[in-house]
Amino acid sequence: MGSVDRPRPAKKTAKSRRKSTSANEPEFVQLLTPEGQRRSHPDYDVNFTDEEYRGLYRDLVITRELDAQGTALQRQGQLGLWPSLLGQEAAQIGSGRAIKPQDTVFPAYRELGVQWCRGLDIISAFSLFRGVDLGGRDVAADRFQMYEIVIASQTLHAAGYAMGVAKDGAVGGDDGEAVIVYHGDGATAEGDFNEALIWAGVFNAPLVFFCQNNQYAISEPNARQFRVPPYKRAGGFGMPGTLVDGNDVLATYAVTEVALTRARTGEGPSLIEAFTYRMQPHTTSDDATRYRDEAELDYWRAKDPILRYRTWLEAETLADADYFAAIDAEAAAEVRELRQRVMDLPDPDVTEMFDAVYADPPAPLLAERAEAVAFRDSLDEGSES
Amino acid sequence: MGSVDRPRPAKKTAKSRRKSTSANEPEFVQLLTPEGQRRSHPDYDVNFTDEEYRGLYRDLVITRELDAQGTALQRQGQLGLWPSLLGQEAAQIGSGRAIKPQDTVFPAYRELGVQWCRGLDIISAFSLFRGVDLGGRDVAADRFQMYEIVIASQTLHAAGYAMGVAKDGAVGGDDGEAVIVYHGDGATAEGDFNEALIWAGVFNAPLVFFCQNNQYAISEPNARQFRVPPYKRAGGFGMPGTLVDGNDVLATYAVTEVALTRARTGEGPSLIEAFTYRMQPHTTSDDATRYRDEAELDYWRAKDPILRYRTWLEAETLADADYFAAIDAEAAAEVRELRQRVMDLPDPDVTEMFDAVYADPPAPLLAERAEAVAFRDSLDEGSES
Amino acid sequence: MATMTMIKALNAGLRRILDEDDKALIMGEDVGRLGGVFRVTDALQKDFGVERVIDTPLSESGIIGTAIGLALRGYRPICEIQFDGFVYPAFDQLVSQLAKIPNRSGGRVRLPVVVRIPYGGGIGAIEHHSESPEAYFAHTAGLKVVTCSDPSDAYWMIQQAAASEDPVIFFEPKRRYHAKAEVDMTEAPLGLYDSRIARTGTTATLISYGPTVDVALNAAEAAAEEGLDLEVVDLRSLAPIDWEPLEASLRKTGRAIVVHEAQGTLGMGSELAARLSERCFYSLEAPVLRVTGYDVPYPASRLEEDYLPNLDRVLDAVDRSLEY
Amino acid sequence: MATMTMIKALNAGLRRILDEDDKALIMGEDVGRLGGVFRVTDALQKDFGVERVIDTPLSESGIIGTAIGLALRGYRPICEIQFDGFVYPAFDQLVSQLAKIPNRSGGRVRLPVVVRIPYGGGIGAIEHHSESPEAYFAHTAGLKVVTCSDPSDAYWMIQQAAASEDPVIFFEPKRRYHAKAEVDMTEAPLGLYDSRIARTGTTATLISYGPTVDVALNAAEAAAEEGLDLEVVDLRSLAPIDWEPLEASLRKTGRAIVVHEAQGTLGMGSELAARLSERCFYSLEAPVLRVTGYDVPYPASRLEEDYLPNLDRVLDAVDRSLEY
Ligand SMILES: Cc1ncc(C[n+]2csc(CCOP(=O)(O)OP(=O)(O)O)c2C)c(N)n1
Ligand SMILES: Cc1ncc(C[n+]2csc(CCOP(=O)(O)OP(=O)(O)O)c2C)c(N)n1
Ligand SMILES: [Mg+2]
Ligand SMILES: [Mg+2]
Repeated sequence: MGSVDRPRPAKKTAKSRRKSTSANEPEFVQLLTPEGQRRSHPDYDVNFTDEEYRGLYRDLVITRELDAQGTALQRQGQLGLWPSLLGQEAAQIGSGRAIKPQDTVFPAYRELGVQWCRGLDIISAFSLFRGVDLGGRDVAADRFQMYEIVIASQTLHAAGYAMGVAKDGAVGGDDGEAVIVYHGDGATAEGDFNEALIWAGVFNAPLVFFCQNNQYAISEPNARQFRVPPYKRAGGFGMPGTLVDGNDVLATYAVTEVALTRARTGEGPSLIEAFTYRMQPHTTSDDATRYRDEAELDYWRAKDPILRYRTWLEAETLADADYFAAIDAEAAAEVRELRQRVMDLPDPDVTEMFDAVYADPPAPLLAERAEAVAFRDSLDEGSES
Repeated sequence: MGSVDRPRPAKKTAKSRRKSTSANEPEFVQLLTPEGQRRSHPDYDVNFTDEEYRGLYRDLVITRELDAQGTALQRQGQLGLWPSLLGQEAAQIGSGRAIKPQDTVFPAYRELGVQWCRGLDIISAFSLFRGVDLGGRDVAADRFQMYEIVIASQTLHAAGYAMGVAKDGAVGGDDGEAVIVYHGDGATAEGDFNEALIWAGVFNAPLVFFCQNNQYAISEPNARQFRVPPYKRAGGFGMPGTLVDGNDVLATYAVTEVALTRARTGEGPSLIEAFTYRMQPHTTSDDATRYRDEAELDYWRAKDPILRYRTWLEAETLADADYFAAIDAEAAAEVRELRQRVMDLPDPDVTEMFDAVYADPPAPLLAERAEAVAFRDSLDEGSES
Repeated sequence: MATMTMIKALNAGLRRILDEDDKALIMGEDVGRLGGVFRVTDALQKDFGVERVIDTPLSESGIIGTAIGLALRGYRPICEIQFDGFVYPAFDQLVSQLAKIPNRSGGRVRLPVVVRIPYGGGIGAIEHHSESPEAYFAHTAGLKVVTCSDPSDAYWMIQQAAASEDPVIFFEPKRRYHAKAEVDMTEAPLGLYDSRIARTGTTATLISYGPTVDVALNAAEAAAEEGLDLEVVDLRSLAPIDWEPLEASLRKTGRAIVVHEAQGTLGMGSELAARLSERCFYSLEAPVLRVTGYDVPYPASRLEEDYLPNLDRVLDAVDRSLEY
Repeated sequence: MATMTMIKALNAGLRRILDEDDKALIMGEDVGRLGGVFRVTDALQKDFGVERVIDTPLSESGIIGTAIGLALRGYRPICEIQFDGFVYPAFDQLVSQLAKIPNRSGGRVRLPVVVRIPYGGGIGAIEHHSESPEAYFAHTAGLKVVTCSDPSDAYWMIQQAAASEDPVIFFEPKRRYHAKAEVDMTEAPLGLYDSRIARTGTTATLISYGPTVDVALNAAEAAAEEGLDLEVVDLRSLAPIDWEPLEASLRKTGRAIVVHEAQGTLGMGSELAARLSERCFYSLEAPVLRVTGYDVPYPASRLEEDYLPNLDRVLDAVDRSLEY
């Protein structure tokens, strides 16, 4: 079986069989090395205020803590499942902060950090994985769609939505609207993803495909999903593809900004592959020890997105110990509040399974609803007596 | 909407928006110009005996005549439908003659010429479109699978079959087996086609994707199916993609030969885009005047695959008037025989709709069969009395 | 009143939808310049432009998936699936997304998407062009499924479907496409989910929809010559089913025969028989019988007459029912 | 005799298949190193190698489509679809290809492909992980559809399915995966398409399959305390249905209640009720009743107890049946 090149300078995998593609693999876009050194790039840069630089750190840390709480709550039986983003914070915060208020986001199911960046209440992620609802929110107001479980299906929704944006004439300037859709490396093997590339290309949709390549689709490594990495696929669908260090919050910001600008100004779709690593198992149900080893985890621990960013902030004296302590305190408070809110989430009423299915519910369904309610009530009576 | 570059030297369409892809479009592989001039190519050539050169002409002419008979038979009410290949003969004969006996072909529904090249009885194409059966043949012995109507679905079957070939250890030398799958330009927009590229790539399957880009999917031009042409998609899936003049029988032979050799020797999949033109409507049910004009047809008439080949044969004195007359006579005989055989095809018996569904037919189905037979018999009795 | 074919009626209905609602879109393979392979969308692109009548890539999952996205953006797409047998590549987007997103959202999102599907056999077509997949969708909670049997219903139901806030799968019986009838273009005679008594009678009830309503009516006429007075109900809506008039009819006649083209096993007839047997238990003089396609893939066209329910098979079932 | 869970039984069955038939393959997402998300294929890749136990791309249409190609090459693939709700992207390859190619070929091609699908609810999962899509497949001519309810059936039926020359959709009730029971590993107790009388009785017949057989048995036990003697039939095969024993049971008891998780409308219960009402018309003392999931998308997990048929709902239906 073929292995896919991982853009690791240190530990490059065996030569792949990709004779047909260009011999010089472009390096990924990186603005901050794992050691916390700033690097420059001919095409990409960021220009933040000190406040904004610090803000990114806050986002990274709070997201990590909220996510860790997801894992903890699941272990304590408060959630049915939790898909951790640990390790992918920079990919999500970097891209998430490049999104403007007028843009619309189509997430997969691991995008807690993006949701956070949008300034939204993240409780919906927890109600979903607690099983009290199916993740419904006011998506129109939020401009952040529902989490999507069926791999790659949201990429077509995003393409259609972006076609609608173009149809509305809402592209064409700096205040134009763009759409960004998040998906995994595994998703790139699905028909829907490739059809979405087709549609976005043919209709010149203002859409950014943001692939978090965390190197696994549950247990399966990249080599099982593709022979050459996703960013290379873009060209064959008529759009630019960019490979970025997904553990570098500055670089992911920079490339996403460029891609979103391209979309909002009417230049069409593009694809970003953020090369990162999922530090936790796929979800709390998964046992990752079956398919990867400690050495690999150690290798990626050394590339931690938060560590490198903090190192750099410290070196630049953009933040001091007090600041870091304040953020930790804020994160702790966020987590405390979240815990409480999750545990307070009320169980749904039996009627909730009937009431949202149709705008105009048919009579037979209303009869079933009445039956279910009567049945529930009869049990309640039974238990009371 | 974006238009897709057509590799027409004369009448290049407006600049496309494909900024991301390389600026220098490779020209398609051409060994014989529309005027019948041989051209050389750095990577591709053919080396036929005179007999073989003449044989290609015979294939081209007979295929065209058999196909024309399909159209005629449909007009006369003898077939329900006919999808003509007129104009695509070179793509089919060139590729078809590159296929070795041990190879396996997965056709779409227009591959009469390929079927002819395999030396198979082509009656199955006519029984299918007459509606007396569903196109069943002894596909294992023929190494030519059934015609497939559901666009792109056969590309996955071919990928799986090719995985099986590799599993059998039947690749690796000049006598290795290869698999070739035929599909249209429209098919490249389907999820299944793209998944087939994934699978072929990941499993290094000995498979050639042969795309006959006849520039239309029914009424829809290329620009509705993709933003950049199919051959460019190959690279993003880790395989070589080649664009060839599909109206040049020598060039299509040459590129197919290389791709099949690559497959049979274990080097993996590749994709060929044969740029051609469908001279007839999509099928006999279609009205092509609704979506294209005479000027376009004229333009393509001048690129006729048989005319140019005959011009060249004459110039090289590889064949003379007697030879051409003999081929015409042979084609006429083939056509006469075909006509007769088509009209003699017996109507199926009612039992045929039941008997092939399962190897082990369940009792309720046997009861339905008995019911249908009894019903048919009762009607027969009724009509007799 | 105007006399027209079902194709013209659908075309007129779609035209009115596009006229009256800026957000309505038509999308599908070949729906633009060609006007669809059946010409149902004839000239609509010319008159409403490429932004409203969209020739799509050959990608059915893409058609439904992007229609969902467009609906999330406030559009009201009317999608065409070219033939019944080509709806399956879109199945995931239909049953996991179109059917479920509104419920997933807790009712905050509505997806007013119509999916038009020419369906059924009897036109001498090749494989995959004569399927009757309605039961797959009627079994799927979150969808509504309707079908027209004449030009008047075609004209009105397509407009009602487009006005629905719920997703509607709209089945068009392609073998009835060219049959002409009168259409009253001033007012809808019935609601989208109402069944219709196509013929009143007392001996037994024939229940059908779409392409076979005509078969049932012909059978009723033939039976009348033998002195049998058959009632014929055109279901029109397959999900939800308009149970009350059906039950009333059965209580009157005591006998029912369901007629449809789709495979018998788990076809619409099974739900009809199951529920009516339950609801009209004491009224039934005979079991609910079914005259349907056999449990085989749709056969080669030269066998389709043997496959399809026809007048003789329906009358035979009526006889069997009366024998109880 | 050995005592084991359904997961272990399936694993043992698959192991035996791989052992005995060189052409048998296992393919699916995460079936290799991980052993499948439920560990049904645990250690099989280690023991049989990557050429026989294949971790596939995340591409369900690809899984079924390439399995068809492999079968055309002489292999006998056993595909895993990771969860019920993820079978829909493969729907076209399942219903238009796997189900139809053998018939298309005039019987010259056989496709011995097994598609394993863990299905049903009751495990507190998120959306798309608790679906019961069996009716879609049972409605599809050309497929066979079976399901096991205990480790013994799991062990034997998976082997019988793999031996079938016809394509088999093999539904595994995931909420019964961990329940242990004895398995006689020497001889298959029943054929693949046989139903089984799980409990004999005379008062009424409960008909069920897969995950709810246990519910029916528990209900029968509870009813026994009230002096009711319920018969319980485990269908095992959903397509074809083993009608004769069912009809015999109904002729004996005169009453039937079908229990399943899937939506009621056009669920298996509708075919069972329709056909049994027809065949046992004079024997039925009450209409065939159905206790099923409601006609809504599978709800959030905290509501699944309200959605799923349970002992109380079954007993309630028994009471209603007896009231006739
Ligand atoms: C259509 C579909 N098939 C299978 C699954 C089961 N599944 C859930 S997540 C997952 C892996 C996804 O991998 P990737 O796209 O890389 O995203 P990641 O989880 O790594 O973020 C699989 C196979 C699914 N949810 N949807
Ligand atoms: C899945 C599917 N969708 C739609 C159709 C209807 N249809 C038949 S041929 C065709 C166009 C195919 O175009 P292309 O792939 O370019 O092949 P060509 O006919 O030009 O050879 C369409 C849309 C189909 N057969 N299958
Ligand atoms: Mg991943
Ligand atoms: Mg074409």
